[in-house]
Order: sequence, then structure tokens, then C-alpha cells
Amino acid sequence: MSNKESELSMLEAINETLHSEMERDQRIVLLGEDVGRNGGVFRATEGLIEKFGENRVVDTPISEAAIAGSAVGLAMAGLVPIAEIQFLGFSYQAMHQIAGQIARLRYRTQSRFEPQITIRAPFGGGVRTPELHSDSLEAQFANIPGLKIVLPATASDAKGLLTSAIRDPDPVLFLEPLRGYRGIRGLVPDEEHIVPIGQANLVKKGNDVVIISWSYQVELSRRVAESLEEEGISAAVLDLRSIVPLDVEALTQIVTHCGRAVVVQEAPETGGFASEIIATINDECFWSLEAPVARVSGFDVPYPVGMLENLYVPDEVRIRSAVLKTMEIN
Amino acid sequence: MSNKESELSMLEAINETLHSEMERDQRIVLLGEDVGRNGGVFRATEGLIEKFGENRVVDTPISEAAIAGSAVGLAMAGLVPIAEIQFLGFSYQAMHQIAGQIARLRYRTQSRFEPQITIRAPFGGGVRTPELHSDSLEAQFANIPGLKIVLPATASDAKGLLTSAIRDPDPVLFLEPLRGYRGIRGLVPDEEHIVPIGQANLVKKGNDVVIISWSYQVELSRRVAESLEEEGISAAVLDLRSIVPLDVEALTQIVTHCGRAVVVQEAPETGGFASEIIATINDECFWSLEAPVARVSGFDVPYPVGMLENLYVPDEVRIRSAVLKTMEIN
Amino acid sequence: MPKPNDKQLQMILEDMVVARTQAGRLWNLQRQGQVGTIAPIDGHEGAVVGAVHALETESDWVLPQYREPLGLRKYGPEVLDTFMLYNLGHPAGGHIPDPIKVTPSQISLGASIPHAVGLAWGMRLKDEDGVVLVFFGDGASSEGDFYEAGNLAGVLKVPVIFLCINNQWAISTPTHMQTAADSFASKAEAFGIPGITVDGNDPSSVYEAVSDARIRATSGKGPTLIEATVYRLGAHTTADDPTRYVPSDDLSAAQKNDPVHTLTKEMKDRGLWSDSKQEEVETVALERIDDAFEKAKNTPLSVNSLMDHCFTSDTSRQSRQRSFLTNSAGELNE
Amino acid sequence: MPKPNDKQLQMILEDMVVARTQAGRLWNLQRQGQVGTIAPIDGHEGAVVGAVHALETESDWVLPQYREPLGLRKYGPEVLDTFMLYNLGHPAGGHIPDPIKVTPSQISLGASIPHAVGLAWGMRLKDEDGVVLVFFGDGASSEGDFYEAGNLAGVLKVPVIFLCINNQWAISTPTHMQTAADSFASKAEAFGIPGITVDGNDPSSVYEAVSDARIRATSGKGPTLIEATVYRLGAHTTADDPTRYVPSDDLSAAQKNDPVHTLTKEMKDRGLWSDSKQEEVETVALERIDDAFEKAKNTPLSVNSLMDHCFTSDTSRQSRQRSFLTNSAGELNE
Ligand SMILES: Cc1ncc(C[n+]2csc(CCOP(=O)(O)OP(=O)(O)O)c2C)c(N)n1
Ligand SMILES: Cc1ncc(C[n+]2csc(CCOP(=O)(O)OP(=O)(O)O)c2C)c(N)n1
Ligand SMILES: [Mg+2]
Ligand SMILES: [Mg+2]
Repeated sequence: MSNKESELSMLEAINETLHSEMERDQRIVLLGEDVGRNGGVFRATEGLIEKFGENRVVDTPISEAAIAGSAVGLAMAGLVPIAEIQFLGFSYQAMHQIAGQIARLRYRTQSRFEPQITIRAPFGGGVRTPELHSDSLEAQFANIPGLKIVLPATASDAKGLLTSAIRDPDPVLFLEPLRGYRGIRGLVPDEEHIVPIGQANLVKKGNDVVIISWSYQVELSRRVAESLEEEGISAAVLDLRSIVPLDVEALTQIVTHCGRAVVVQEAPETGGFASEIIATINDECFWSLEAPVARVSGFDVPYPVGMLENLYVPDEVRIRSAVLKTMEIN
Repeated sequence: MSNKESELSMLEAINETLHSEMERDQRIVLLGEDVGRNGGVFRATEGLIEKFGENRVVDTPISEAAIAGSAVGLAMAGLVPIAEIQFLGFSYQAMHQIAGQIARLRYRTQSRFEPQITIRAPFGGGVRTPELHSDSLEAQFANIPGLKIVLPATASDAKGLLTSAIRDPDPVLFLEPLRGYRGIRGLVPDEEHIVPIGQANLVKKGNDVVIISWSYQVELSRRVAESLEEEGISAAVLDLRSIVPLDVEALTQIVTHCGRAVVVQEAPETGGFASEIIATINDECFWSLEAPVARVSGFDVPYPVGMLENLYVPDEVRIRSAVLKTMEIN
Repeated sequence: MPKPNDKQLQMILEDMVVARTQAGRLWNLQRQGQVGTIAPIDGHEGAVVGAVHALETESDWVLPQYREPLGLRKYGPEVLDTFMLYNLGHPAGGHIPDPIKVTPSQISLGASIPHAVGLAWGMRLKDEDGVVLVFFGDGASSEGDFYEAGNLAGVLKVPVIFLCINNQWAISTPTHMQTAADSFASKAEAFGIPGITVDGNDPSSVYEAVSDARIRATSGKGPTLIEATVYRLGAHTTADDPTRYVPSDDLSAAQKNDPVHTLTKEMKDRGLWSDSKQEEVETVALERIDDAFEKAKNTPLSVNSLMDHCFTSDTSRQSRQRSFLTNSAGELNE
Repeated sequence: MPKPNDKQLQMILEDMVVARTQAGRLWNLQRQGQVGTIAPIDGHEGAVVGAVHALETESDWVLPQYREPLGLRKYGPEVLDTFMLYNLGHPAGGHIPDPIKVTPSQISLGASIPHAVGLAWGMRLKDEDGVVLVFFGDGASSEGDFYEAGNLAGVLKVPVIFLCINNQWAISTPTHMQTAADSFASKAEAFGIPGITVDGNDPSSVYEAVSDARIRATSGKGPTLIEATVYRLGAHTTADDPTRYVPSDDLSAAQKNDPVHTLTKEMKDRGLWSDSKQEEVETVALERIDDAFEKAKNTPLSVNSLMDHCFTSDTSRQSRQRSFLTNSAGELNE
């Protein structure tokens, strides 16, 4: 195996991974709205129907529940479905299948049936989409036992984690940041690349405070952390990569080391996954804390229209200010 | 107005409230599966169709999305729908209407339309129901801005809070504990009784530790707290009554006073609302804490079948042991 | 129109009598507090058994709603054994063993219908023979899942049979409040597939309809929607009081068409059934269910069952929860 | 079958020309980065305007999907004014003022259909005159919401008109992959209501069908499903590249039936329209949309808008968030 890498956007990395995994495993079937002829509304599935044919790359009717629900049946038949929900907000239409069926199939049947199902969906703000295209719903899924929730923050991880997700015998919700599709680029290994699900990534080391985040917010957190170096603040950045399973060990280690933490999420504050991080820190390393953990979040309102988006989505200014405030506490 | 009270089960209190509110407000329309002729599968809507007729009490087809979705239209027409979802687990079928439409109607239309909608649904374990009848999904709704989430723990609050819910111009998810329908009884004012939404109830005062919970778990928490008195532990019990809005003031006050806290929920641990309580305590009264906040929860698996239920649902033993452990920390 | 021959009709009647007999015993077990909520099959026997006898157990899948399991005897004793575990609330009640092509009860109405479509689709992709038959009620037909899945199946032309058992009620909701459509079968129009209504009290009619649909499906012509009309002769479940809403005249009328009685009489008249045969079948059926019940009761259950089979391996939090459970099991499992 | 008279046809054509003209301007504004993603109405003008002209604006509601707003001129200038705010991403773009009986665009496919049923139901309960017309696409018809709502409407017999605009595409999905049903109108069978397919390129046919459905609805006979067949002449949205999937032959064929051109020609032939009229209408349409755009751009926006209108009053956490926003607004609003 060569160790060559290419610079790709996150979108290209995802597309490439779908190509190579479908090549590797004949059981994989891709289904969703506009995934075939159109190559996906963002081109994530470009070229797949041409290469693998209409049997393995299927444009479905506009029926999210039937997409998720038929994925269950495909898995029961021994196939490996990769279902696309065009925007995560429309997973609500399929919630009874995702939460009520997919997440419980193994448990309900005591492993008679194996839900080796990947659901891909873009989400997250910053690109002025219409309603329900930007909502960060990951915390709502995190409270549904039986679903793994994976959120890559780099192009390389997009490949490594998607490979793992597809091969994982458990159902994985693979959430792709809209803003990262073209906005995030990086070196990606050309050959097979596996990043195990459940291992957080310490993107940047640091001693004074750790910024904990996932998906696109990692990029912002990293920038903030780097800019803070110049001011003499040594901020670590932890990319959770997946929120279920949560890498409690990595989280505990870095929070214990730094004593201060800021959690950044784009979702509404109340009931967002940042709360779970704080609760976990409370459980695991309460006594190491030198200050309360800070949260940077969206607000407790529906994801807003375009002109208000910049106010809503956490940005470097807000993250920075939260870190500085946390550092001031004695 | 007389101050007379009657002893009622929570179910009777709910039924009585529906009767009196429908009497008071001609705009109220009740809709759901089996709510009419059958009086609801638990008899919560007993006698209503006889009194208010088939126009105001409507047995719908088995279509949760259409129940929630048509409630939006009824509200747009100026009516006040009370929709029943037969079991909260089947709100997943209506999630795109509840989360995607009802919760956003006011925001999206900048108050052109007012979603004065109450959605009633039973939930919670302990009565050996089939799948999806017992699941505690409140945290998943708490991350959906625009929904109020009210969970009464006593018969009297069931009346007082349901009255407020129905009259509230904002949409309210009113969650009724299955185990409490007949298992919880108490004195309920005969006349109009209003408990404002958003005010927690300090069920029991205490100085050493506070047990924070909602819905049926309040009853268990209260019993534990009372039994601990004999052992010289003064445990307060806070019934949140609603998780959105959350009574941050009451929460902060009692946690600050006690310095130790245990949060009890029936939902799975990861991403349950207990995490939000802990995050809120971290925000508001970190420095008062003498020990990390303890969580007593369901487990991170789907709600199990009958024979495993007692292992899953928090009981007095587990709550007690969590309180004692919290008290031991120095 | 392949009709069941006399031999098959005898087997069908036998399975119907077994189902009816075991349903009675199950009802009593529930009343004694020995098992959880039960949804009796009474009135559905002809439709369920007739349908299943038109299938090939080695190749064809059956996805039941929750009222059918006692009628699936043709698929092997494992179905009843597992069903009894299910009724006890034992986690193993969800695991009908391989290679039995039957899924456990589906509580979420309509939710199995897209599964059936996906499964049939997968079988075709794998070039497997066979069809998928999914049972659902008149009530379940109002769920979006039915329509979305039916429409998808029509487009994909997968080998699936949608079998709607119209027993006139969805708990307390009568069919005229469930839909204004001419029939449940007529909903097939929306999917561009054939729809047919058959008398579900006559297992031969159901057998024929399913056989035809099976031929259609296996020859690549796609799905069929079959509506089998019956009458729910019992309560919705052990938790239900149908006297609140079922008109007693309707019920008496329906009882005259009781599928078990009707076929028994016809077969007796034709010399294909006898009182002694009936007695023998009933006795064996009761022994069989009592055995299954005993076996189920004696199936061990460990504290670990609560955590097993969520994921293929525990997350770190699940490990912690599992240890907690194991450590405090004595205390917890009073 | 009430047909539009010549006067009405002139008004219909005028509204169609206005819609087409303004759609062009909107497309350009989007290309200049002045407004967000646009879903052009091109090809739908006849269906939308024809339908709306059969309604009574004082009593009848219109619930659009997202492609219709420019065709709703009959409902008053507020529709365009609000639509321009919407296109800018201004929160006021969701508030079409009372008493205009039009809702803002619905992004969630099919989600407005149960709203329409509930609204019509509520109007009947309140003894109000009028009907509710809900627009949705061939693609949206595959959502469970369409079927659940259609079925409920059939049972309740509420005064609603389901208007499915079949433009042959759901983004890149052609109708034969959307459903195997004979037509979208035939799905009405599943609801027990009448279904009719009309040529959506001919506004008169749509007008007639909606008029008939309106009479049915207001006389208590219940809902109607109308399928108006058109062809999407433009891209799905400004973010779409239809050359990837629309066969160019199909598109050229469709362009020959362009509803605006066809009616223009017919009306000119009949002496009811002229080039100068055309020019005048176009000029006014452009002035009108430019005005609306200017007005929208100048509509103030406060930081508070982010928090307003979630609940009737802020929760304590929302108050804290609001203060945070207001305090740091300078900093945030670079
Ligand atoms: C999605 C969903 N909604 C509601 C229920 C509650 N429920 C259980 S059975 C039932 C009626 C089902 O009627 P039908 O499908 O006709 O089946 P039958 O019981 O008549 O055999 C209802 C409403 C459920 N189990 N699932
Ligand atoms: C519930 C839902 N699923 C998916 C989408 C993404 N999407 C937007 S438009 C569209 C196609 C809609 O086609 P159709 O209903 O025919 O309307 P048209 O655009 O052709 O007018 C899709 C899939 C959405 N907006 N809502
Ligand atoms: Mg039924
Ligand atoms: Mg279309």
C-alpha cells in the first residue's frame, strides 16, 4: 500500500470513499433522493450510478420514511444499505423508522437481524439555506440508544470515518457539515483509510483550557486556539468525531489536564449535546475543574432565516470570548 | 369560588380538566385515536363525546402525522386543538409535524399564526407495556425550540398544568406518566385550578442534598427523601413540572442551598434531560457544589421488554443509593 | 386461480383450530396474570392461515403485525415457542431463530411495510426466489408508512404481497371512520399495483389470492395489495372493553360467519373432518401451548440481557452501566 | 363547468406574464448574489394563476409549496412584498399580513397538506364560507403527509382542494420513478374522493377544475384532488443544473407548450392581447418587483429579531440569550 495523499475537499473525500467501498463490497446499495442520475444535490454521489448501475444506486421517490424503512429490509436481506437523507432536517419524516426501527432492530431481535445501515445526511448552517436544511439535531439522536452518531470535521476523517461507518455492523448516522463540503479541504490518504469510530482526536495540544467540539465547529475552534497562542494562552482542541460512542477517556484526560473547558456546538443551547459533555465532565473529572465549563451554542429558537444566520451560528468571536472568560475565572 | 377539593387519580384529574376546559372555551376541539366513543384507551377522554358531540371530539384515522398536522390547520382557523398521541413513542410518526411545523409556526410566520395547540401523550414505564409505549423522549423534544414540555407529577398539578397548557398560546407537549394514571392520587381543587407553566415545585424542603426530577420520578424521589429523614439526611425534592421552560431560578436556589444534587430521570442516560440540568447547575451555581451532581437514569439501551423493566426503570433503591453516595463525597 | 386441495384444506382447518384453541388458552393465561397484554386472533384465523398456506416456508418471508403469530404454525414450532417468550416479556421473544422466515410482532403500526419492501427488493437484488408477505390492519393502512412503502414497491416492482386484514375495527375506530375509500384494496390504485378484496372468512379465497399474488411477484410483475375482510370476534386486546363501541348486533351477525365454525361445518359435511379429529387437534394444541409456556417460563434470564444486543459491543458508558447492573443485581432484582 | 370569460382570461394572462417577467428578474437578482436560492415558476404559470383565479380571495385560503408565490398576484401586493423579504432571508418574509389568506412558502415537502385539511376542517366548524387550496408537487405526493391528510380529508369531507402540480420532475427524479400509479390524480381513489387530471398549460382547464372542486367543497361534498400537468421549464432552483438529467428533446418539446406563449398567441389571435399590452405589463411588473426589492432591502432588522416570536414571551434562558445578543451585537454584527 502506498502512502500517497491527495488534497481533497470533504465532499470529494466522501465521494471517493463511496466509490471505493462500493467497489470493495458488492452488498452495498445506495438509496436516496437524487443520488443517482443527479449525483446528489451536492454531488456527493457523483459518478456512482454510472459505475455501479441502477440496481445499486437508486433514486427513490420523495419518501424519507420509506428510504429509512426499506433500508431495514435491505439489511434483513443481507445487503448493506447506505441511505441518504437529503438534509438532516427531513430525517424528522423518517424518525419513526430511524429511532423506532433501525436503532432497535438488533436489540428487539436479539441480533437475529443486523442493521448494518449507514444514513448519510448533510446539516449545519452558514450557507443560507432554506428552512430545515441547516438544523443541528445530533443531540436528539444521541438520546436514542442503538444509533451511532459520527460527525467528521476534516476531509481525511470524512474518508476514514465513513469507511468505518459503512463497515460497522451497527447503524450509523453519518452527519456531514454543509459548510465543510467545499469549505474544508485537506490531505486524504489515497488508499484505504480507516478511522475507528469512538476515538476523539486531539487536534491541538494545550495546557490551559480545552475547546471541545465536533463537525464544522472544530475548524473554528482550532483557529481560535491557534490565535490564542500569540496571547500566551495554550488552548487544546478536542474533536469528538462521534458523540455516540463518546470517547469519555480522551475527554476526561484532556479536561483533567487543562482544568478548564469550553464546549462549542451549533445546536440550540437547551438539550444540545454540549450539555451531555458537561454532565460527563461533572461525572468524570469534577474535581479537576478550575472553572465551570463554558458552552457556546446556537440559541433557543428555531434555526433562523438567512439574514439572522450569522447571529445564530457560533463564530470565532464568540468562541474566543468564551475561552477568554473561562480563563479569567479564579 | 369554593375551596373544596376531591381526591382524584391523575387520570380523573385530567379527564375533569378536559371537561371543564371544553365547557369554558367553545374553540377547543379534541382529536386523536380512540378519544371519542371509546373515551381513550385509558379513559382520559371519557364522557367528552357524549357531552360535546362528534364535532368537537373526533376519532381520527390511525395517522399521527395527520393528527399533529391538522392541529396546525385547526389553530390557523382560530380553534384550539387538543391532540392526543396514543403513546408518546408514536410521536415519532409525527415528528416532522411537531418539530418541523408546530414548534416553528409562530417563529416562521412572525406570529401571523398562533399555534395554541396542546399535544397530550402518555409515556413512561413500570406497567409492562409493549414496545414504544413506555419510552421517555422528553429530552429529544427539549432540544426543539418552540415547544413547551410539561410533565405533571401529582393529580392536582395535572389539573393545574393542563389548564395552563390548554390556555397557553404556545404549543405545549403535555406528558402524562402511565404509571401515574391510576397510581398517583391526591386532593384536587374542584373549581378552576391554574398552575403556571415554568414554576418548579419544591415538594420537600431539605438542607443537605436536593433530588431533582419530574413526572413519576418525583413520587419516588419524595419517598426516598422522606425515608432519609430518619437517617438524619435532610433531602429536598424539586419537581421541575416543566423542562421547557425550565425554572432556572428555583433550581439554582435549592442547589445553592444544599450544595449537593441528584437528578433522576427514566430516560436513557446519554443525552437525557438530566444532562441539561447538570449543565445548568454548572452554569449557575458551580461554586456552590460540594460534590459532583449525580444522575440516576435509565440505561443506554432501548426501553426493554417486560421482564427487564424493573432493572431499567430507576427505583427507590437506586435513587437512595445515589443520594447516599453523593452525601459521602467530601 | 390455484385452489387448495382437500388435503391442504384439512391442514388449513387444523391450523385454524389450533390457533383458535391456543388463543383461548392464552387469554386465560393473561387473565391469570401469567402473560402480558394479548391481541386475540379470533376471527382472523381463516385469513392468516389461508394466506400462509399459499406460501413456501423455505423461500417466503412473513412479517406479522401482532395478531397473527398463532396462525403461523406452518412456519414451524419455533414461532409459537418464541411467541410465548414474547408474551412473557422475555427478550428472547424477539428472536425467532434462523432459518425461520418470520419476524416478531410489530407494535408500531405500518412500520413493517417498508421493511417488507426493502426485504423483497434485497431478495431480488440477490436473485433469491421467494416473496415477502406483510400483514397489517385496516387501521395501520392509515399510516404514512403504508402509502410510502406501497408507492415505492410499485415503482420498484418488488416481490411483495401487502395483506391488509380488515377486521372492521382499529381498536374502537370503525372502517368508515378510517377511510372513505371504496375498499382498502382500492388504495392499490395509488401505487399502480393490483388490489383485490377477498372474503377473509374463507381461507380458500385468501389462499387463491395469495397464490396469484405470489405468481405475479415471482414472475417479476411486482406487488399486489390484498384486502381480506373479516370481523374481529374478540376484544382488541386483553386491555380493551369492546362492549363500549362494538354494536352487539354486528357482532352476532359476524359470529354467524365465524371462519373456524364455517369451515369446520363444511369439512364435516364433506366428510373431511370429524368431532374426534377436532378433539384430538384441540388436545394437542393445548398440550403444545402449555409446553411452550413451560419452556418459556424456564428460559433463563440474566441481568446482562438488559445491555446485550444494543450494539455489537458496548460503548464505554454501556460497560459502566453493565458493571453497575451486575454489581447491584442482587440488590436490584428483589 | 364554469369557464373563465374573456375579461378573466385577460387578467389571467396578465398575471401569468407578470409572474414570468418577475421570475426572470428574480433569477438575475439571485445570480448577482442579491437574494437567496430561488425556485423559478417557469412553466407553472398557467396552472397556478388559473387555479387562483377560480378562488375568492376574501374567503379562500391558498397554501403554496415554494414555486407559486409569483403567481399569487390576485391575492394582493402583500404577497410579492413579503416574498421579496423571504428571498432576502428577512424574518418578516414569513409574515404575510392579515387578512391575506396566503401562507408563506413551505419547504418541508407535503407538510402543508395536513395543515390545509385542518384549516378547512376548522372553517367548517366555524361555519365560515370558503375553501382551502393547497399546492404541492409530484414529488411531494410521495410523502406520507399527502396520503395521511388526503385520507383524513376524505373521511371528514372537509372543503379542501388538493392541487398537485405535476411538472414531471422532483429535482432530478422523473415521474415514472416517483410513482407507478396511472396518474397522480388516480391517488384520489385511496381517499375515496374525486381525482381529475387537467392540462396545466391551459389555465382555463385548471380554472374549470378548481371552480368545480370549489362548488363541491362549499356544498359540503368534500375534497377534490386535481393534478395539473405542466413541464418545469427552468432549473429546479438556482442551485440546480438540469442539463445533468433533463433530456434536451423533452425540454424542447415542452417549450412548444409553454403556457405563457400559448395563451399569449391565442389571445392575440382573438384580439384580446397585443404587443403593446405585453410590453406595458412587463414594464409594470419589473417596476413592481424592483420596488418590492428596494422596500425589502430597506426593511429594518434588529438583533432582537433572532429571539422574537419563538414563544409569546421569553423563557428565562431566552432572556439571557437575548441580553447576550444585544450586548454583543456590535461585536457580532461585523
Ligand atoms: C404507530 C402506532 N400508532 C398507534 C398505535 C396504538 N394502537 C395499537 S393497535 C391500534 C389499532 C390497530 O388497528 P388495525 O391496524 O386495524 O389492527 P387490528 O388491531 O384491528 O388487528 C392502535 C391505534 C400503535 N401501536 N402504533
Ligand atoms: C420533506 C422533504 N424532503 C426533501 C426535500 C428536498 N427537496 C426540495 S424540493 C424537492 C423536489 C420536490 O419536487 P416536487 O414536489 O415535484 O416539486 P417541484 O420542485 O417539482 O415543483 C426535494 C426532494 C424537502 N424540501 N422536503
Ligand atoms: Mg383492524
Ligand atoms: Mg415536480
